[in-house]
Amino acid sequence: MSAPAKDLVETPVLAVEGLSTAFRQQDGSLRTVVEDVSFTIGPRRTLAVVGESGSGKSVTALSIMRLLPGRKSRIGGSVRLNGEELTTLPMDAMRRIRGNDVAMIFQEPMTSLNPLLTIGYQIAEVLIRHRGMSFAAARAETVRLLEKVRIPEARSRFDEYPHRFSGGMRQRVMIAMALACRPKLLIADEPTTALDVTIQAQTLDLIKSLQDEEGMSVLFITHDMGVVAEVADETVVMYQGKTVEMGATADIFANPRHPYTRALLSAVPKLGSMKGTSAPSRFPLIDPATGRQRENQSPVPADSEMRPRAQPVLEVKNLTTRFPIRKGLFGGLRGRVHAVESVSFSVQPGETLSLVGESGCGKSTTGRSILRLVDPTAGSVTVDGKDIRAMKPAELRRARRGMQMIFQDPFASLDPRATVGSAIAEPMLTHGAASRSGVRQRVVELLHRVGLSAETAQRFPHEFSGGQRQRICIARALALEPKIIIADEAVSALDVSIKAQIVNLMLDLQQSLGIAYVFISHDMAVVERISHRVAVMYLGRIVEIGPRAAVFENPQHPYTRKLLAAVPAADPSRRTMRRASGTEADIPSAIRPVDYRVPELAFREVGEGHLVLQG
Amino acid sequence: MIGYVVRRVLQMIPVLFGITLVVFVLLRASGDPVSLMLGEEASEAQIAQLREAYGLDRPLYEQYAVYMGDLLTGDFGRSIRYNNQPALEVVLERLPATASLAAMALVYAILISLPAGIIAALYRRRIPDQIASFLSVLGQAMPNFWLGIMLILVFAIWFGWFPVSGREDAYAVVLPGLALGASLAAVLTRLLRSSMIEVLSQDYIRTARAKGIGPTAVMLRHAIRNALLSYLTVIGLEASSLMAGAVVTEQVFAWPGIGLLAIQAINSRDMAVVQTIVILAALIVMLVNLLVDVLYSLIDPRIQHV
Amino acid sequence: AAMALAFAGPAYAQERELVIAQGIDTSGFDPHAHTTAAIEAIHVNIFDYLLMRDGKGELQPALATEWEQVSDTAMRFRLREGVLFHDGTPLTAADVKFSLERPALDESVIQHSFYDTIREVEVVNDHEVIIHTDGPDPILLNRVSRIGSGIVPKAYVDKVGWDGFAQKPIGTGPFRMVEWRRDDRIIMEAFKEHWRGAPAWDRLIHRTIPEDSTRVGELVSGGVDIATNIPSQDIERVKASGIATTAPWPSFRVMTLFVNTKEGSPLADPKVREAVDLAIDNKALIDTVFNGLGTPVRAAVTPGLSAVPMEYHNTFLYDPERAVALLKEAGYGPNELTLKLQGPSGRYPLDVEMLEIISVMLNAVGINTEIEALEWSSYNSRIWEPNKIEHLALIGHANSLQDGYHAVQRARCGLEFSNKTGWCDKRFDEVVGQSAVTVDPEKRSALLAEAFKLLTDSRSIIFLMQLENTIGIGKDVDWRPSPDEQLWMYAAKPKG
Amino acid sequence: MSDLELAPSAGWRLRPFAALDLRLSPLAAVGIVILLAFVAMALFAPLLAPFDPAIPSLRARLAPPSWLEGGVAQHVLGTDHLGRDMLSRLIFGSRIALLVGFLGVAVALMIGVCVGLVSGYFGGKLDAALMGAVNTLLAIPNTLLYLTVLAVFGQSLLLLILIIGCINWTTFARVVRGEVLTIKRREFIEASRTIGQRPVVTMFKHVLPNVLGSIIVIATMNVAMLIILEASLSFLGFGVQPPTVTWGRMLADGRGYVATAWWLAAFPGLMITLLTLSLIFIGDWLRDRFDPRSDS
Ligand SMILES: Nc1ncnc2c1ncn2[C@@H]1O[C@H](COP(=O)(O)OP(=O)(O)OP(=O)(O)O)[C@@H](O)[C@H]1O
Ligand SMILES: Nc1ncnc2c1ncn2[C@@H]1O[C@H](COP(=O)(O)OP(=O)(O)OP(=O)(O)O)[C@@H](O)[C@H]1O
Ligand SMILES: [Mg+2]
Ligand SMILES: [Mg+2]
Repeated sequence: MSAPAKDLVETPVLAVEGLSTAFRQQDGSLRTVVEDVSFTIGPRRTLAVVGESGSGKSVTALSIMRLLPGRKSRIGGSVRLNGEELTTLPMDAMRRIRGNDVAMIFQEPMTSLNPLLTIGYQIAEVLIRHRGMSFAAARAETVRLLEKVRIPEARSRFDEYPHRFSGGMRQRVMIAMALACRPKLLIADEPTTALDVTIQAQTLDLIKSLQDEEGMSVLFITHDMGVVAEVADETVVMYQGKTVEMGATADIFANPRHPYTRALLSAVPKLGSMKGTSAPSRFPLIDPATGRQRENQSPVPADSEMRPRAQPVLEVKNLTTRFPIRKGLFGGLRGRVHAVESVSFSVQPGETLSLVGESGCGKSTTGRSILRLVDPTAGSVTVDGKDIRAMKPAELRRARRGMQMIFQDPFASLDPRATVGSAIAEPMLTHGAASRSGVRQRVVELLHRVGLSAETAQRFPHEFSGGQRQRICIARALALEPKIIIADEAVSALDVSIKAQIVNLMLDLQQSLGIAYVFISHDMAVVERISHRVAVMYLGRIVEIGPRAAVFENPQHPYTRKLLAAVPAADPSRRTMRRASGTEADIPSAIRPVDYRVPELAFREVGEGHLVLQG
Repeated sequence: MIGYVVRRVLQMIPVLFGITLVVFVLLRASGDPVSLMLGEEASEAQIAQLREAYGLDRPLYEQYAVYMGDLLTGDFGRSIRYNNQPALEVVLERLPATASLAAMALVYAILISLPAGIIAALYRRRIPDQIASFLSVLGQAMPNFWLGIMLILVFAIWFGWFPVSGREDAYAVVLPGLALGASLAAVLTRLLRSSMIEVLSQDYIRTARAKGIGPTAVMLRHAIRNALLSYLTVIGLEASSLMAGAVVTEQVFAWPGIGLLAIQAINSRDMAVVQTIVILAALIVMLVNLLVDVLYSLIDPRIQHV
Repeated sequence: AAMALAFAGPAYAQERELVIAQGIDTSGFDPHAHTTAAIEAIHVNIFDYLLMRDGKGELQPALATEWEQVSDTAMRFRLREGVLFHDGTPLTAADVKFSLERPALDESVIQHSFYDTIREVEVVNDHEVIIHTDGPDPILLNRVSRIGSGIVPKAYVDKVGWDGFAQKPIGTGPFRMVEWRRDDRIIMEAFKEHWRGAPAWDRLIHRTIPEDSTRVGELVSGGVDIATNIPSQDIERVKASGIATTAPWPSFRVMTLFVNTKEGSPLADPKVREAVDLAIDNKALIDTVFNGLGTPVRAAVTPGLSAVPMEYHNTFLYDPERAVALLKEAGYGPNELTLKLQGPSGRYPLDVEMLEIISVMLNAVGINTEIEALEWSSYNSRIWEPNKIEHLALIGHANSLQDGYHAVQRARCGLEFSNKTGWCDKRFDEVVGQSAVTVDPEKRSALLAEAFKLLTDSRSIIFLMQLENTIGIGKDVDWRPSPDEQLWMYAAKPKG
Repeated sequence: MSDLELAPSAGWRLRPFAALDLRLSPLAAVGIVILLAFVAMALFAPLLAPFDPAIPSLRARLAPPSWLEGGVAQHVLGTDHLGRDMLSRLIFGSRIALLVGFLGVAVALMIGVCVGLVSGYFGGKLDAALMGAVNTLLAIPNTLLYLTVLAVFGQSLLLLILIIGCINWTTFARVVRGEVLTIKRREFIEASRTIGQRPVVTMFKHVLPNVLGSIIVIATMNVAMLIILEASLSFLGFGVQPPTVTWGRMLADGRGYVATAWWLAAFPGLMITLLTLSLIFIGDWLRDRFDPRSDS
């Protein structure tokens, strides 16, 4: 889009000057988390605030709205909305502005709506409060708003409760609520982070088209450079509570000045950056302090070309997992969730197969079925030539030595009450893999291997950052020298730069230890980096599987194409005018009636090892 | 929903069965109604005679079988203490007294805990919170018989505002209700305070505030309903302790309810009456819990019982 | 309560109401189906006996106007004429026969053991009966003037059955039962056609208030007119209230320690038993626990009982030094003997406190003690009834026949007391047996005196004290409590 | 934290609470001081008490506290209805209060936690059966259960504690089960399965330490509840055997003296309130410490 023109005549909608926010700590001292932040947003413009987790983005937004706990926080500096100073406004007047002149949407659509009130009421409330409408009038207006944010059958959904809405629809409800009074400024705090790629794309589109219609300004908070490139006219980069760089988005992307900005940009996975290669490749990383490249940047050596067909470490044939849905007086079977349906693939030693697809398409269930964390309904899973499904419990426990799992949430997958050392040692002790002293030795070794020092063994998980924890999880998974690791969204919860580090670590380990990965993710850009082969899942089925280059460069199934198109490109110059936004709100459900007959599946081979589901 | 209710009611049957068995064995093992009835002047021959007359000389399992057989035909047995009156009749005629006492206690508990809990949460760690906390601690630390005696002394004897005991006039329920309700009020206050604090930290409260809704409206329309969910559950759970507390309270206030009957029935090993009370009480407790669950699902659209 | 009715409107303004509060409720109104004095105290207002004790404990004519011994085993009673039941039917000899033969002949009736000497009640004519006994029965008159001898209308009982009668009783007494709310109140109305004349009260209400302090509270706040069992600490308070006053209300109940003298028990040695007796300072016990209310005794003798040696009343033995010496003789040095003191909790006034004080007294002569105070029903079934006293067990006995024979007869071999204590004495059995068939009062008293002495000296039962209750009486009520624990409200009159 | 090159002594053991921030709040400090005072009182009762708590004194029955008119100097807090020294009885009474409270909770805790863990972790039929038992117990009014059970088995202190434990565990079982159901879904439990850990070990090593937080909080509240329960049982004639002194019994015995000798009940009542208060302070503080959300 056009470069930002400094419009000197128009007063900015929002002018933030020298904003500082501090929190009172337990001991009574103040901790400043936002320091001297200044920026302005002109009418109809979008300003993005980026930065990693904890850099003070949300606090900035909440300070503007004065939504921070009054007794615990102190705000300094000035915030002017259309020239009116907000920081000194009486609370009553401030309340008249909130939701009216400035509106806000939050990161977590699942928790931001009151579960006990109807969707309609929660929107209408704003109208009643600020526009003084009668309930009937507010209701009519609300229905209009719901239609505007493309909620199908808006009239009938007025009286529904939030739990019936998917994440994407709830976020649209939040948007409708924010737009109810046609605010001059919309603050969107990571409104798409919690959503799937395709839903994320739809939501971004919606915000943009509404911005055009209503002519409001947007303050957009995100940590995703791809999203920044997509939406923002101007960008503010925050680092440890301070603005380190500010300017037109295109400028910043083209010519980042601050080392942190550069580090941030270098770590952004860009779709299509791997065109023409077939092997996985490490992320180039830049140190935010020095601005220099951190590690030697050789791509993973060519040895990870597809190996000659050895015996696969993992072979999955017609794997099917269904969950019964029971209802009624005697818990009769009312249907089944066909979470995984006839999934077949194999993984070679040292190979990475990625499973991609939207939330709920059965990726995790596939992974869990392979490890028999859930019992599959049908099919076979062979690890190292042994059938997992036929094993007795004790046998299975032994067999689990050969296959490990890394989970999405590094915070949840470590017992908060066990030291890091005992967490890593536990698998070895359980299997008697080493003597007690041998175990200690090995723990230290493993910690070194994932780039942590030996002394961390005595610490507790809460003393580590998310990235460090994921390293610990990887060390634990490595402890039993597994042949295969299933990584379920192993990097999705991490900040961009950390994400890149972990991906690099996984690649290094694969290279040196010859581990095979089943990499589960919905992040296409990361998948592109890490995988040898890719399987795209939709509604419990694999719809396309093949070498990564083939699938990404020559997607055959419409769903694969849609998935790829939805990924925001971290490049403002390629900002696309969006495909016609789909109004279909939900991913079709995998719930089928009891007597559902699964249709025959047929695959078409489009290239070497590149299969596409037909029909 | 109806299916759910039916299922829940059906589930009560084994529980009730278990209760009758436990109570039967315990009571039979612990004492003999005949020697109790006869007192210190009884002769041994006489005890043996009476025991035979009541069928108490038969083996325990046989007695239980007979009892259960009768129970299935709706016969709850006869009270030994009350000259062979039908036990069910003896118990049922007491039900209104205990019900009104419990209802009064509940009313107090709610009237006290609702404002107190909310204010404590709003003024967290400040004076009003501390006062509420202290009072609720006091409420929990004071055995209800003790509170009852104090209430009688102050409000009935010194001030003469209320009758000392009995349930003759309408005001009579005021003091025993308070004595019984105090500890529940204390528990509920503490609970409401903590769930209120939790709710107030939820994202949707921030959303509501971001909409420009004033603090009172946020409180009334957004926070309280959510906080009431756990409040309701606890009321259900406390139904049973309310029944238990009634035993003591009724004793203090000579309140002719089931609690008073229970003590005396246990003390005289009046099997049929104790059994009937326990069955009835358990049934009430379970029905209250069912009611709470149903109410819960009415308030919380996320819960759907099918 | 008389005041409270002023609100009820002019129509009732004249109504005189008397409210009595007791700790327990009746179990029903079947006069043969209980053994409790406090229940009899209620029933006595509804039912009449053939004879009735007056305020001094003397037997006076009631439904029977005259009686005479016909033979050793038969006694003739002449019935009062013109006596009406509450339903208006006149009293006849058939009713008397019916009422007395039930406890006498029906073994499943609770009162049976007090009437099993009666063989038959013969109807001579409408107003005359002869009671035939199995043998000579010196205390037949006692039997027909107490609990189980209330006269009920035969026709009514035949109609409604005993279970029905127990709910809606009919008698010839001065009050008739109107409504019974269990554990709450019994409402009675004056029976104006009562043969003694209409009572002074229009309504008589018996309330059940188990908690002592609440009962006192009702009394001092004017909620009730008469309240039984005023705890000693509240006596001053009641008197100070200006609304009520208190009066001593002696009980026939004598508190005792039953002693296990069976083989294996340290108390099988009479020296040890004597040491225990001498270690207990009965007076101090009464003063400490009961604030001085009560009388030390050395046998089950209380004023008002017939044929008892009163020299055992108001006396006790206390000699701790001798107790120590006796223990030494028996082979026990200080703290070498441990005795278990068992007792009920809540059955008798301050029962646990008694155990505590006795324990301290025994400790003082070098006997270690261990207390086990159980809730009454557990105590009763675990220790008392299966005769499993470990060492010493606290028990209180009333004497509802109000006669010396009843106080000692169960200590005979093979009977209840003996089974518990293990004490069995031929001579004792002999004199008690003789007293049962000796009609001559002099001889009988002599026999019983010997029996008392044997029992007391055996120390198989250590007698502690006669209980003295306190009753609270409102200032507006003119009533002197009788020594037989009855609440005979015909005798009460409104003051002023 | 030693800079280890394989210092084997500094092994990594499971240290359940090391991860906690145990800074005291002022109220918690007060609570702990009171509790410690009570514990000291219980431990050193024979040294602290001026009199034998069982010895009556005929002359000094119902003596008021020494600072009141009619008070006797050596009986600082007065005497009871048998002339026994109140202060000494209160001091000795702390023993039973703490014993009943803490041991009762300990027994309840053991049963409840085991049942809750098993029920929540394994689910299915076992869960249904155990929860059936819990519901049965919960449905019978507590007091009735205590009365019948005590009537059957007698009233010794040990039995009282055991019975209290055996009846009172249901709360723990329910809470633990609920917590386990949540924790079971956390990924570290699944992680423990993927490394081939046996379920029982997982339960005790990973699940239990994580429910301990809420258990401790309920446990502290429960201690107070049990002390009051003991008082109520004494009131109904089912208390602990004399000459053992209990606050509950003192309170129950003192109830008849509200109007004439208030100190008989007021002091034990005060003791119970103080102890409860201290436990609630400590419980609140522990809950704050265990719940990361509570102070953000
Ligand atoms: N209410 C609060 N009290 C104390 N500290 C707070 C509070 N809210 C936020 N902070 C701290 O302020 C800092 C900035 O937090 P903020 O939420 O603004 O980060 P962010 O950039 O939005 O991160 P994320 O991307 O994770 O949302 C963090 O260190 C956080 O711990
Ligand atoms: N235990 C279960 N019982 C019933 N249904 C289940 C269960 N586990 C998963 N499902 C359902 O199976 C389907 C597939 O879920 P799965 O977790 O495998 O999706 P996913 O692709 O991993 O999604 P996400 O990206 O959100 O993790 C979903 O519809 C889910 O609701
Ligand atoms: Mg944020
Ligand atoms: Mg003596």
